[in-house]
Amino acid sequence: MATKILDLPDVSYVLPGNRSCAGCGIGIALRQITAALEGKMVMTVPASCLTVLGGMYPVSSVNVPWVNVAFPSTAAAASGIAAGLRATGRADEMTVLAMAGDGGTGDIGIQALSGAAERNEDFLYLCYDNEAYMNTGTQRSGLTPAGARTTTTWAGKRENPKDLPRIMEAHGIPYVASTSAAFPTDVYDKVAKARGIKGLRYIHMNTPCPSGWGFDPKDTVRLGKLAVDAGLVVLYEVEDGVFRLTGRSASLAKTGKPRVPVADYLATQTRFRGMKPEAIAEVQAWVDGRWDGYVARDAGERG
Amino acid sequence: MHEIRWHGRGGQGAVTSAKILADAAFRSGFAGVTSQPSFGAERRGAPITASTRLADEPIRILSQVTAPDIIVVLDDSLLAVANATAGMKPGGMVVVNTTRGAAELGLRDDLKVVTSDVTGAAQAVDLIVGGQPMVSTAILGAFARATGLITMESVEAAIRHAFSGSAADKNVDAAKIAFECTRA
Amino acid sequence: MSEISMSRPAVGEAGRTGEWRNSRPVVDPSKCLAVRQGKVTCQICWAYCPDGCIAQGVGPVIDLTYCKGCGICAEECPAKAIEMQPEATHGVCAIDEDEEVAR
Amino acid sequence: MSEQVSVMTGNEAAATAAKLARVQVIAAYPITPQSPVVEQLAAWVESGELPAEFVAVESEHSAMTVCIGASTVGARTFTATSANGLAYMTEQVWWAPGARLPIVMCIANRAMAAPWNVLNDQQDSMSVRDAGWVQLYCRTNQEILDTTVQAYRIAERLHLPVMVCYDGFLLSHTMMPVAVPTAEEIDSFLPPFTEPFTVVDVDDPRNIGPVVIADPRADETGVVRGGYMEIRAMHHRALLEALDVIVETDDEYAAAVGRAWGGLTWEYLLDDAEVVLVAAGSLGTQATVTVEALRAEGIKAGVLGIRAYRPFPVEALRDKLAGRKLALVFDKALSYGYEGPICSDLRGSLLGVEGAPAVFGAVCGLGGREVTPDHLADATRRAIADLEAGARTRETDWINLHLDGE
Repeated sequence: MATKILDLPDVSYVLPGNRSCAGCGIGIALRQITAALEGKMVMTVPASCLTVLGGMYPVSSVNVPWVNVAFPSTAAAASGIAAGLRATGRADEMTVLAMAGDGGTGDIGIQALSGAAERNEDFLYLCYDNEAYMNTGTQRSGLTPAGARTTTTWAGKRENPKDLPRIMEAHGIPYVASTSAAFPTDVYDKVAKARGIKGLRYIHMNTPCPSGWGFDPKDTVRLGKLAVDAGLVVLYEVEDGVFRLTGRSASLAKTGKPRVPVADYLATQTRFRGMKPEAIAEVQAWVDGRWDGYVARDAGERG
Repeated sequence: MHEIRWHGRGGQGAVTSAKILADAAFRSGFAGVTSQPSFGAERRGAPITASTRLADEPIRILSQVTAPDIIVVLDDSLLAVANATAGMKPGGMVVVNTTRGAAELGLRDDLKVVTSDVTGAAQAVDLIVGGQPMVSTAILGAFARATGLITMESVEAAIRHAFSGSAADKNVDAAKIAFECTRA
Repeated sequence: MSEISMSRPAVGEAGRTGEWRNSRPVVDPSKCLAVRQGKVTCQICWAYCPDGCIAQGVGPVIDLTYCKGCGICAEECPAKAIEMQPEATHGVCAIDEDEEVAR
Repeated sequence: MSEQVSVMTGNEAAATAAKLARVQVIAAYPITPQSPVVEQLAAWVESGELPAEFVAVESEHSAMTVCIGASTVGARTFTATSANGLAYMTEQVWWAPGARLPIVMCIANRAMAAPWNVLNDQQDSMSVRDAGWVQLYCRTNQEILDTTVQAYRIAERLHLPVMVCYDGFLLSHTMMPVAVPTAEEIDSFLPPFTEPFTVVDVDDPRNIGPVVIADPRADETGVVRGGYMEIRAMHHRALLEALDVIVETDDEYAAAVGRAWGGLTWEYLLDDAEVVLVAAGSLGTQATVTVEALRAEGIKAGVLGIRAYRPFPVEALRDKLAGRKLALVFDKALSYGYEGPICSDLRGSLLGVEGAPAVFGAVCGLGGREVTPDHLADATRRAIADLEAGARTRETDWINLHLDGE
């Protein structure tokens, strides 16, 4: 059973008055990630927006153990922490959570992550995908969507983003999931489930960013949901190789309700301003193809 | 040498203001201009500062301005929050974006306080980004009026150098309104 | 002096972030579902607050010391019980016209 | 039980030391000439002879990162690398000491590419001398074993990582007799690591290694904590403290095991020497042969070996070199565009010292270029001739260099 908002535990490990931007999607999700792990965790965090949220020495904004690590090294650091906890007999005390952005995961961090996944290291990796290097001022990453203007793609990025959850799935790890910070209950459920699994668990989380995407901070949740309704972001999980759509994406598929046109989503953010109709049509076709694949896979593997 | 310190919030564009001021001042005849942010990972809304120096000869100091002749405050709440007037030289000038009058701000008696509703000026021309009125260029109108150090022509030229098309027009219009709304 | 950088948790690491706000959330209890039903229900504003500034309860209690004024609570409230009100009113030359013009 | 003497390579000596130190987490990535170290450790972990976590990472960057992660939660860690592997992990080579983690890493010294060359010089570890590690250079396989064990004691007392450097192939792959201390001897010398600076505890959550601003800043109780520069000053202070701790550790090891290695420096026929050959690692061992030959010619020559390169033993070197005529420094590395690193450091430390010798530099052995005691003797004779011709400074002498193909 999916958790409902009223069922979410009334605990808080993320402290108010932290350094994140107003309306930051990470904050919404991090509250539920830490809650799902009941604070019995140690995070590894590379240089990123999350580092800033975590606070500047000597004050921390988060009430859980947290280890800052170098940009490319999140998954290797988590491997080391997991090994160190086993070696010192403390592995049962806490879940190791590696948490990095899209650049830290899919670009500079992918080598360490792939290595850790191949070794099936025992930790949970959560990628908060805000679709560019936001902490350094919105430069493109390998996960920036086509059409998005960044400070290194002034005319809009030409390429589609790499499909990181699929790359992770190809490693044969026990759990891969896709979620969105706009669905805190979905985040909570997936982290709670992953917590009970041994080996490398990977959760990919779409995370709207008001300043980098160019929208009013009040719209973080609305746009996160719109991305799911448009099929740009798909909520699913792959458990021991078996795929299933979850939450809003599952209902979308089940009801066959028409998806929100991609153009409507793109129109909400200044980063897509000036995108040509042909470019939008290309993105729509790309989304349609992917969506059909997800729906077919869901129907096929659900059995 | 005129030492100017900016007080803004992440996302308000204090660093942009400082840059454009340097350009405008150069265009107004200052041979030495520097503008620099205070470096750090500051977020939208968090207090930040920037430093600008204007002189008739090249500037050789790159440290942050700690004893300003002028402070420019992009948001009157920063007067209290950021202790904006700290270190100001006696008789210095405060240029502040506020809807309040100078007397209401409760600043040191020796300071010359000049106010302008720069946010109102930005809103008047719909200069809003991400839901936030952009006061970074408009405040230069108030600065020009208050200090007389730079001309509005040079402000307009510097804005048009930094922005293009309708964005430049809006920014110039906002600066002009802020110029008109400046009070001492 | 500490040998390494290692922080302890505390509220308000970035200061009183409520001062970052342009507009503040104002609750109309008569519209709030929880208030109207007299029990802890809905809690959508609590769940979506990125800063954990809203306490659970019969009607939201918002910590304005730290609320950054993002407005997500107002946007997501199904009963439209929260309204974002500007912290200051602005207009073209909103200041008293009788004041001395600079220079 | 007493020590058993086995004939083994330098790499085996390093692996044996890691086992004796009861390392808990080993991160391994292959590179010549270091690979046999982690191969041996893998075999011991596999057989159960060494109860440790063995993490076969996908890169050297991750090897150091695994050590960083494991050390942060209090585990005793080990890794080893060479040349490009060390360069690839450089970001983390800086991280480990900045985070004050007592990691021990063996370096089988090898030339840096390009061009590719797997043979010995000391350019790799010399290039990271400024990162804030303790760097110790070994001259025999026995010293590799003993120094690697000592390294844990030094590291854990000071909360600093230690690099144990030994010459690739010349030691790493060369068999020599090595006395292996008993587990009891080492256990009495090296207690378990129980007091890391880092706290990872769900009941006392800390944020480790966050951004530190330039200036001091108050904590949640109002106590002002240092900024970046204060934290770095503490780090520097710990390295200077290592000057004493390295010596004390060598003494304690002698008490427990019966062998010492001179602490910061070592010497041979130095007492009355007028000409002092200075070198680090196995080159110093070869220089001892050279000075014997030179003394037969009537030249009063001796050897001063650098065991600790970082921290740089300034006082010890001043004491031992004041009053000599010439210090000739043989470097197996180069700061391109200047001179050998040990030569520069030594000259700097002697500046203004009364009775300081002239300091001449020589570069040798790059990329495995043969360097024999005869080469060192020839170079010494040239240096003496230059000195007698009145030179007080001189360009770096390149030994056994054949630019014209002769």
